[in-house]
This record gives sequence, C-alpha cells and structure tokens, in this order.
Amino acid sequence: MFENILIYFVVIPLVMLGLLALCRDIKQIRAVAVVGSLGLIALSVYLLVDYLGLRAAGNEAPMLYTGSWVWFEPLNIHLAVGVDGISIAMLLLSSIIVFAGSFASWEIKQPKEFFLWLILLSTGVFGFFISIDMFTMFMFYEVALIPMYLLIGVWGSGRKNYSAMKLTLMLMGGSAFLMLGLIGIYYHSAPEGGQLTWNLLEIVDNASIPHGWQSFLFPMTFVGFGVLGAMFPFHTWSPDGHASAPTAVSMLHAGVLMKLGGYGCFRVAIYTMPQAAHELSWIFLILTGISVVYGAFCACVKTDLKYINAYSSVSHCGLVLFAILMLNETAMTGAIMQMLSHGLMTALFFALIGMIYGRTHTREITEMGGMMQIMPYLSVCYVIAGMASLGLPGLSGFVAEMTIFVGSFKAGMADYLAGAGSLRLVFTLIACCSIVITAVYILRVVGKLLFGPVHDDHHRQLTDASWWERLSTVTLIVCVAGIGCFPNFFNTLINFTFKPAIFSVLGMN
Amino acid sequence: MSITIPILILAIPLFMFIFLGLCGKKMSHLLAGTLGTLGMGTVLVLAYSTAFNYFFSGDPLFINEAGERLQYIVFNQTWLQFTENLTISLGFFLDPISAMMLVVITTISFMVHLYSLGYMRDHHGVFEKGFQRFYAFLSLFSFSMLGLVVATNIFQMYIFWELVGASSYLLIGFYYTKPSAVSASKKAFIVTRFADLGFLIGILVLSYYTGTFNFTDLTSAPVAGLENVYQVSLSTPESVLSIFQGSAAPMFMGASVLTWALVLIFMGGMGKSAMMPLHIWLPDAMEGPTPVSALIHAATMVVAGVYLVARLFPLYLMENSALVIITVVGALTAFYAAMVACAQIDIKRVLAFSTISQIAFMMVSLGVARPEYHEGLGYMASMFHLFTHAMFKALLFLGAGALIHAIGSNDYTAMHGLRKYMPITHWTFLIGCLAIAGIIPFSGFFSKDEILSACGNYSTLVYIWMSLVAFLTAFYMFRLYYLIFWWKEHKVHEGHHAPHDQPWTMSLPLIILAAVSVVAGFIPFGKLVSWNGEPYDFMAHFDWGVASISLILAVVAIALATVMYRKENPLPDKMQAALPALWKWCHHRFYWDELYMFITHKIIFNCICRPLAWFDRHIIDGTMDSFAILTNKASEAIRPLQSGQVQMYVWIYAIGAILLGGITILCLI
Amino acid sequence: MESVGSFILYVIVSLAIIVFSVMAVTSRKILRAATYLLFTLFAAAVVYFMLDYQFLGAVQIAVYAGGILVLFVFAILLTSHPGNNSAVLGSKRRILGLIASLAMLFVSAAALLARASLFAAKPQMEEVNMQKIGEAMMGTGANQYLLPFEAVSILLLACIIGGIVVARKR
Amino acid sequence: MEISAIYFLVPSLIMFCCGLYGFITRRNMIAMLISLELMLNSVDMNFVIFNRFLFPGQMEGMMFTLFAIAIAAAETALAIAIIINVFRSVNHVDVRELNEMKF
Repeated sequence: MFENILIYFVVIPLVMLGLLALCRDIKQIRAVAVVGSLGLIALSVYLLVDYLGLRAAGNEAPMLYTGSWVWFEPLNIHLAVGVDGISIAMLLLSSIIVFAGSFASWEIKQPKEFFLWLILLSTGVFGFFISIDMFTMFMFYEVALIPMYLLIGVWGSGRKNYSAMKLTLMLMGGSAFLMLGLIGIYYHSAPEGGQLTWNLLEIVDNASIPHGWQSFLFPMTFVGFGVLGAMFPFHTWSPDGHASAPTAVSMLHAGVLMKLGGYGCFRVAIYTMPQAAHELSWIFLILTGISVVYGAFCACVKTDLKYINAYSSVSHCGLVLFAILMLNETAMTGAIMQMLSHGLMTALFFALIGMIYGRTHTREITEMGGMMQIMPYLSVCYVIAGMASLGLPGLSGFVAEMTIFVGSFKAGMADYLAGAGSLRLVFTLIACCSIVITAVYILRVVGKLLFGPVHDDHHRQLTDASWWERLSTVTLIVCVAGIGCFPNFFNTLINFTFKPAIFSVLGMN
Repeated sequence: MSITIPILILAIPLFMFIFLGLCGKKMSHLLAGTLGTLGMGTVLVLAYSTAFNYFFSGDPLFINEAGERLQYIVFNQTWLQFTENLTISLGFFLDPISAMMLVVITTISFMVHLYSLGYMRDHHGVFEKGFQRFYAFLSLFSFSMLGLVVATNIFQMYIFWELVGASSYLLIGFYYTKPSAVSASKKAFIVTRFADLGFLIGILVLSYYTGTFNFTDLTSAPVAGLENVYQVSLSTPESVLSIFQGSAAPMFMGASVLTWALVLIFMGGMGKSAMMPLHIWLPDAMEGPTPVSALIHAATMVVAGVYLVARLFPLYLMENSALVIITVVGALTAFYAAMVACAQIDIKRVLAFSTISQIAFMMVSLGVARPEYHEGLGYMASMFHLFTHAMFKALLFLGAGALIHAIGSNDYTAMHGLRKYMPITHWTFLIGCLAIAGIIPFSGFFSKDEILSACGNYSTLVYIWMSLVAFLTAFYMFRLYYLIFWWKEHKVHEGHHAPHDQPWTMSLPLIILAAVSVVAGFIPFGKLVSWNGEPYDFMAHFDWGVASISLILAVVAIALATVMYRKENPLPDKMQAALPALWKWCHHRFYWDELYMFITHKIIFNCICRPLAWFDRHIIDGTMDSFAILTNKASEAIRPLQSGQVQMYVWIYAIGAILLGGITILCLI
Repeated sequence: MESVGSFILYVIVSLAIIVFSVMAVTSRKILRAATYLLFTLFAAAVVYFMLDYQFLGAVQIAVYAGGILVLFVFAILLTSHPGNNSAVLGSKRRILGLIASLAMLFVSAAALLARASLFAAKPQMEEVNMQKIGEAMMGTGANQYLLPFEAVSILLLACIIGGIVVARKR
Repeated sequence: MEISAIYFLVPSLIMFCCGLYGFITRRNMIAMLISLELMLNSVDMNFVIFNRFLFPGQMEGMMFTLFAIAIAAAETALAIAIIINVFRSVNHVDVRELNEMKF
C-alpha cells in the first residue's frame, strides 16, 4: 500500500496532524505547517513530472498510479486511488493554497487547534482528489466539510455562528442528495448479476446505469456537488460563510473546496452518466448561466469586501459548472483551467482581504479609501488579483475564460446550426457579458478601496505587509502569472488526460 | 531575417516594465527615467531598422519581383491550443501597415519618454511621486501596443488589445489620489471593455466558421516556395470565400454571419477608437498626465480600431454593409466631435474631441475605400492620415502639456497671449495647427486631401459632409490657437514667475515632431503602404480640384477664427448668445455622459443590481433561512412532550400500557 | 364455606385497604398521608395472615411498616415545613390522574371479572413454616433461592453505601 | 360465602389505581414515593394471592414478595437520600420545578 505515491497525499497531512498534536509552542506549529505543506508541494510537483514522463512514454491508461485495497468486503468498498491530469492539477492547486494559507494564518489565535482542523480539512481535500472509489471519495468529502464548521465558528468574525451553521447545513443538505445519488449509482454499477462496485473506472467501463435511473441520479449527484460549487440557487452559504471565515479558511474554502464541487460534477455526475448529462444539461445550464451573471450583478452593489469576493466566486464557479455542462472538450479544458485560476486568484483575494481587515478592522469599502498610499504592497497585489479576476491577458483568468468561451461558443453554434435549440448559444453570450460586469465590480472596489484620498486618518499609521504575508501573496501571484503566461502547459496536461471520458460523452451527440 | 531584433522589440519594453515595476522604488527617479528612455530609444532604433529593412532592403521575403510588398511572419509560437487546429499563437507579423505602425509607436513613445523626463517634475525640478511607476507603465503600454500591431492572429491582437486597455487604465489613473482621475480611468476601462465584448463575440463567430484565428489564413494567400510569406491580396482566400459566399452563406437574423462578425469586431474598434456612441471615455481620459494623452489617447492606442479594420480589410470588402456602417458611424462621429470641440474650454478636451474627429476621418476613409475607386485610395489615405495625425496630434498634445506645465491649468481662460513667453511652444503649436487644418505643405494637407478625394469618389454626400468637418477642424484648432497665444495680453500674477519655455527634454520632442509634421506629407507613402502591396502613385491620381477646394475651406476657416479670436472682442459672445441652444448642447457634449450616467447608474445599478442583490438576500437566502426556521419551529412544537415532568411521562406511559393491555384483554375475552 | 368471622374480617380489611389507600393519595398533609400508608400496609399484612403466610405478614410489618415508614417520616420531617399543606391540585392534573387510574381500574376489573370463574375457593395448603422458608432461601437446588438472596444482600449493601454517599454533606 | 381470589384481588387493584393516581397528581416527591409504595404493595399482594389460590404447594410468589419487600426498602432508602439531597440544593421537593435536566 505504501509503495503507491498517492497514499502519501493523505499520509503527510496525517503525520502533520500527529506532529501538531505534539507541538508545544507556536514556532513548532509554524514549522510543522510550513514543512508539511512544502512537502506536499514537492510531492505534487514530483507527481506532475513523473506523470508527464509516463504519458510521454506512451502510457494511455485513463488513470495512472492506480491502487486498490479492500476496506469493507460486503459492500465492495475499496480504498481506490488513481490520478489523471485533472487530479494532478487539483492536487497542485491544493498544496499551493495550503502552503499560502499556512503563511496567511501566521499569527492566528489558538494556533494548535486551528492548524489541526485546517490540516484535517486538507486531508479530506487531498483524499478526495486521489480517490477513484466513490465511497472513499464521499468520505473524504465529508472530512473536508466538517472542520469548516469549527473553523468558522471558533476563529471566524461577524455573525460566525449563523454563517458556520448555514454553511455546514447547506453543504450537508447537498451531501444528502449526493449520497442518494452515489448509492443509486452503486446499485446500478454492474450489469444484472455482476459484482457491484464503487470504483469509477469500472462503473464507466460497465456503463450499465439504466437510462431511466440516470435521469434521476444525474440531478441528484449534480445538485449534490453543485451546492459546493455554489450553483444558483444553492449559493447563499457562500457569501455568509466566506464573510465570517478566517483568512486561511476562506482561502482554502473558496480556493479548493469549491473546486471539489466542480471536480465532482465532472468526475462523478458527467463521467458516469453521459446520457443523462446530455439530456438534462439544459436545466443546469440555465441555473449556472444565471449564476454567472447573477453573482456578478450582486457583487456590483455589495460594500463588504468579502461579500463582493464571495459573489464574484459564485460567478466564476458558475462559469466552471457552465463550461462542464457544455460537454465540449475545449470548454471542459477551460473549466478545469478556470478551477485552477479561480482557486489561486480567489485565494489571493481572500488573503489580501484578510490582511487588510486585520489592519483596518473593517471590510466596508465605504469606510476605507486610499489604501494605495498606506499599504502600497498589498494594494498592488490587490490590483493584480483584480486584474486576474477580470481576465487580463498574462494572468490566469484570461486563458481560462477564453478557453471556456471558445469551447462553449462552439458547442452553442453547433447546437444552433443543428437545429437543436439556441439555449447553449444564448447562455454563452450571456456568460460572455460577465466579463464586462466583472470589470465593473472589480474596478469599483479598486477605485474605492485603493485609490482616491485616504478616507480615515487613523488608517495612516497602518503598516504594509510583513514578510510572511509577502511570501503568501507572492506564491499565489507567481502561480497566477505562470498559468497566464504559459497556458499551453496546463492545457496539454489537462487535455491529454480526459479525452476518453470526453469521447464517451460526445459519443452521445 | 533573424528573429532576434523582433523579439528584442517586444522584450525590451516588457523587461523594462518588470524591472522598473519591481526595482523602481530602489533606484533614483532620474535613473529610472533614463533607463526607461534608453530602453525605448533602443527599441526605436531596432524598430526603425526593421521598418527600413522591410521597406527598402528589397529582400525577396518582403517584396516580390513585381514590386509588390509581401507579408512575412517572422516567428509564430503556439501559446494556447484550443483544438487540433484552433490555436492562439504569439508571433511577429511584418507587413506594410505593421512596419508603419512600428515606426509610429516607437517614435511617439520615445518622444513621450523623453518629454516626461522634463514634464513629470515640478518647477523646482523635483520629480513627481511615482515617477518610476510612470515609466514602468509607459513601458508596459509600449510593449502591449507593439504586440498589438505585430499580431499574427486576431486573438493575439485581442490579448494585446486588452493589455493596452489595462495599461491605459493604469496610466489614466496615474494620479490615483485624484477622484476624477480614478473615475475617468474606470470609465475608460469599462467602456472599452464593453466594446471588447463585441470584439470577442465577433472573433468567436469568425473563428467558428473559418476555424482559424490567423490573419494570413483569413486575408491573404501564401506565396509559393517561401515559408511564412504571404501575398497581400484583395480577395480573401478561396477557403474563406467558400464559407461566406454563395447561396449557402450562413445567415443570422436576416444578415449574413460575416456581416455580424465584422460589425461586432468593428464594435471593438469603436470602443478603442472612441467612435460614437462609445466615445465618452476619451475626453475624460485627459485626466491622465499629458504625455500619456499624447501617447495613448492621440497617437497610438486610439488608432488601434482603425488598424484593426485595416488589418481585416479584405474581409470587410466582402461585406458592403459592414463598410457602410463604418462610414456612417465615422461620418457622424467626425461631425459630432468637431461640433463639440468648438465649444470646449479645457484645451485638452478640445484636443481630445479633435482626435475623435480625426480618427473618424480615418474610419470614413476606410469605409469608402473600394477597389473600383483609384485602387483603394481610401485605405492608403487612412493609413497615411493615421501616420501624419499621430505626429501632429502628439505634437499638439505635448505642446498643450508644456502650456499646462507652465500655467498649471488646463483652462485656456488662464492662458491668453502666451506667444511672447513661450516662443518654442508657440511656433511648434502653430505648425501642429496648420498641419491639422490642412494647409499646404504641412503633412495634414496631403493625407486629409486624399481622404476627401476618396470620399468624393465614393459619394458626393460624404464628400460634402467630410469637407464641412474639415472646415470645422480648421476653425476650432485656430480658435484654440488664438485663445491660447493671442486674444489679450497675458497677466502674470504677482508672486508668480512669468511662464517660460520648457527644458530641452521637453522642447526637443516638440521640435522633432514639428519638423516631422512639416515634411511628412512628402513621404511617398503610397509607395510604401497600399492595400494590396502594389506601390501606389498618388501623385498620378492627385485631384487638384479637391485639393484646392479643401485648401480654400481651410483658409476661410482660419480667417474666420482670426477675425473672431485674434483680439479680444465681443463677437464670440454674440455668437454664443445668438445660438444658445446649440452652444449649450455642444458645450455639454450633447449630453452623452449624462445619458450614460442615467443608463448605468439609474437603470443598471438601481433597476438590476440592487433588486438582484435584494432578491438574493431576501428571497433566495430567505428561502434557505425559512427552511431552518421551519425546522426550528417544528422542533419547538414537539419539544413540550419532553417536559422533564416525570408525572407526565408516567401518565403517558400508563395510558399507553392501559390501551395496549385493554386491547389485548378485549381480544382475549 | 368461610366462617362469618373471617368474612367480617375480610370486609374490614378490604375496606381498610380501599379507604386508607384513597386517603393516602388524597390527603393534603404529607405526614397524614404517610400515616394512612402505614394503615394500608398493616391491612396488607393482615391479608397475608389471612392467606396463611405468617412469616410474610411479619416481614411486612417489620420491614415495611416498621422500617420504611420510619424513613418516610424522617424524610418528611426533614423536607417539609411544619403546617405546610401541599397546594390544592389543579383540576386538569386531577382529571388526568383520574382518567389514568379509572381506565386502569376498568380494564383490569374487566379482565378480572371475565376470569372470575377460574378462581375456586381457597385450597388447602400445608403450613409454610420457618424451616421450609429457611431451606428454600439457603439452598441452591430447584426452587431454592440462594442466588437472589445474595444478590439482595449485595443490593442492600450497595444501597447503604449509596445512601450515605448521596446524602452526605459536601 | 366463599372468599375466592377475586375478593382479594379487587382491593389490591383499587390500591394500585390509587397509587397510580397519586403518582400522577402529587407534587411532593415524598408523596409520590408513598404512591409508589402503594403500587408496589399492591403488586406484592397479587403475587401472594395468586400463589395461594392457584399454586398452594409452592413458594415462588411468596419468595418473590419477600425479595420485593427487601428491594423496596433499598429503593426507598436511596430515593429518600436523593430527595434530601435535592431538598438541600433547591430547598423544596416539588417535582414540577425540578426540570433543569429536560431536553
């Protein structure tokens, strides 16, 4: 079992948990967190390189590094792991954000407990991305959700109890749907008389879910994951939750956890039930299309920085699900890139907001102004994050959005010309409009918060970023710019891997 | 041709941006400025050598035996691969117009770099705060603009198009503590962004049908035997033609898809080139430092729209209706901007509207270019005007900058009679005015005259309309000139220095640009740039009738301005009183800004955003909360059963037992 | 056929049980209630005697009437303030109690009366003397009760300790 | 006049019902305990009665009662200890006020 490299994505956090429990003072805690997350980054980079090497050597299997160990025999539950390019991209993203998050919570109160929960959460995240067994996947999913309640409830700010409760309950509600869906898939995972399985690869190979069941199970799983992906109208946990969460938790949650939703929608809902995905995608297309513009419009009038960013996340994550539903290779590539891009960018945003909030003790943009004069470093980072968010070329947002638009426009036109309705086309155009609205709310915030005269003279004494804050932001900015400048690397990484899946989906066209 | 020089042309500004952006704070102001200027100077030399090489070396890659200029892709690197054949590449495209643009951009940019060394400091020679940042942004802008013009494909153009917009945003908002500058930069970005939405959709439509982003695939034919070399052709390649022409041409809502795509792409051009109704950002953009206005909002970025249409011109030729739309939009904008320019007080605003009007000239010129009229005179004229306009408008802006620097105000009412104090500025400004008014032998005369004759070939109505605009142009420019330099004696306030000419760093660019403005008209432009690569001898087609009429109009306009504004007199006030409504509307720019404010703030903000946010908080979130409340209520309802009263428990237990027992017993009996 | 004397005794005893138990649960003075309980317990002891279980009757009197009731009296004196009557019962609660107890009464009475024919007259029985009880209690064979006896003794021990622990002043 | 088992069972039943009534209605914990004793006693009586009338040769009912009395003693002692303890901490023994541990 331990000869499989993927296991270490769970082992390292678990070891970190153990070490954290032994830590005596904050220095040791920081050391454990930093060394551990560096280890995770190293591991994921090694995995990336090794993976590319294997692919270059002509390994065409849909998942590499697969391994499977029986866990509960009667229900055929395994601890099954395996990765493709998408999972690797997500693992890389998660490890980077955990790293940046550790630095962003450098001076948190009650650090030991905080980091224990945070690392437990990331255990869940890593476990989720390496699993290919639906049951273990679900288990890790829950492991990632529960610590959120405590992290927000204890270390949060504002209406933290309400927000923590709301977030947890809504996500749990989503998991309820999800569980129904997963169990349904399990009971149809093999042809009559065959051995039932939770393993995604086997389920896809068997392709034995009856059509009628698909149209019931697809919405279940899609909504289940979609709640975490902040799909309209199940997004309201996101503004409140993010507004109350401490910095690192916001980062991790918006940066990685919301991606669990998109990843799950793709990997479970669409991967296993392509027919239903094809037939029912229109419902979710409408919902996600609405999310895209709706989140952006809502962000235009909010005055709380975290609310603005949370609504912006609704908009961007809506774009992820939207692109996935286009069932088009380019759009799906774009969706994965948007996940990466949004993860990094929004983590950067939340880190910066947390740092600004930590100094000014307010998040109302009406109570701040002229931050550029007071904390130039943070302000410049904020402008960069904003530019990434509104899709400036050279930063990650642009490539992701353009890939999505090109792909979904293609899907939309193909539908339209084939006489299959203009829904996709219309919603593609509507989603395109979001680039303008995004510009409006980003520039509104930048203008009010960073530029202009200093609003409050008390703010003049505030200091600029400390070294750990700089490290945290620089890490994220470098990644954002890296994706933005060299998109083709990620494009091929993602694109090469999910072709078989895509073809099985497109085969339905 | 080696690819080192082209790469350096792009890499040096980019490096300068990163270097000055990261390390600028650590170095002295002067060092940063000098480094930036030197960098730009190097780029200038490289770009000149590239352009010279392209135009005059006679290399078979650039010109064929028939003397036709060719298009050459110096390098093309895949940047992002969407599908097997749909790819965004970053490359370097050399053809007549891109070579010409390289010259224009590097010249103006270098002038502005040099000029800013003097401009961006106060009278005591203290550099402004953020001086290094200013040079970093200038470098970023130069990089983006150069990348835009050498784009090998439409998506590369879009990428740099966006970067140009962002650097323009940063530069307009350079004085970020000034709320008006912040809102102007925001406005500029959002308006152009809106236009870019059209551009993007246009690109998507075009690429969906043609399956390519490459300009060469869309507009030109490859030359046999030479790699990366293409014929500049009038008709688009067969592959593209076959998609869009014939009875099977795809239609959408009554118009052909190509028309839609081209009009949408033109919409992007309208945004960047400030065509009505997307022009509102440009006057406000004057909040930026004046050198920025000269670089971005007069000479380079604003002509990107013209360049875009010129780049895709073979496609536009396929769709007459798209060209008609361009002509109409251009003509209306030209007239509107000229009218408004007559009634502005802020000298930079006058110049801004003059810019809008002149760019509209170029657009009209492209719109009226047809193969049947003098081999597409309009295209060549448009490019020529782009070139000359860049020079003299930059000159005018830099001159205005010198005035503002000396006076400390944008308002001509604070100036008046400055000719004695600032002779260099005065003479160079006069040359600029003469050039834009179209007086022989200044450069504007030649280019404008060709535009007018192209219009005359196309339609008399357009010709008369544009001549009227030319007349207004001469009038408002000289109104401005007289109001700044004549009108009445300058009053030097006590305790202030008398205004004086500027340091050499500022004067030198003025003099160079003035010299260029004088002689640029004699450049055999048609030999270098034409729409199909064949040299075009415009002296052979020179229409003396049109030339003399336009010259007469310009002289009459100048005379009128002289009468009205040379000496202080009540005539202007009388005019104003005679046509109060017209003056008011012109002065308020026909209330476009107010209309936009109404739409964005009153309608979109108050009628869409706020209700949506309310809906989200109260309806959607309310529904979610009401689930929670419902659950709570239900639990409250059944909670009293667990009262903690042991007697109640016993009672319930007893009753239950009795019932069960009773039923059993009744059954047994 | 019973003698008239024993029948009269029966009537007195059963009346005593009924009356005193009713009074024990309705009296508003708690000490009186305890006293009525005592009478009820005595009456029960008499019933045991009538049924020829003399030892049981003796234990009833000794443990119940003698031991437990003393505990009650102590507890009452410790916890109630003298002269305090318990509050008049709310009618709602009384009705609830009446419903439950009357329902119980009717159901059980119906069952009893339906099966009344099963019960014949009191059969003859050998006297249950102390020796038999002792043997039953101390033996381990069939129908012998050493294990429960020991269990009860442990229980009582635990109870003593528990009582001390719980009631001890901290 | 035959005194059959039913003659003894009816008073016992009434005693039980009284106990039930008292347990539900009384507020004083000691009074409740008294009611409980009534019920317990009624059950003891039933054991004995059934033993005597139906299985006269055996001793199960009697022994059961014997043990029940012992257990009742233990139970009462413990209950009273608790009651006194409660009284010490809240100064009353009203069962309806003792609901802090509900929910």
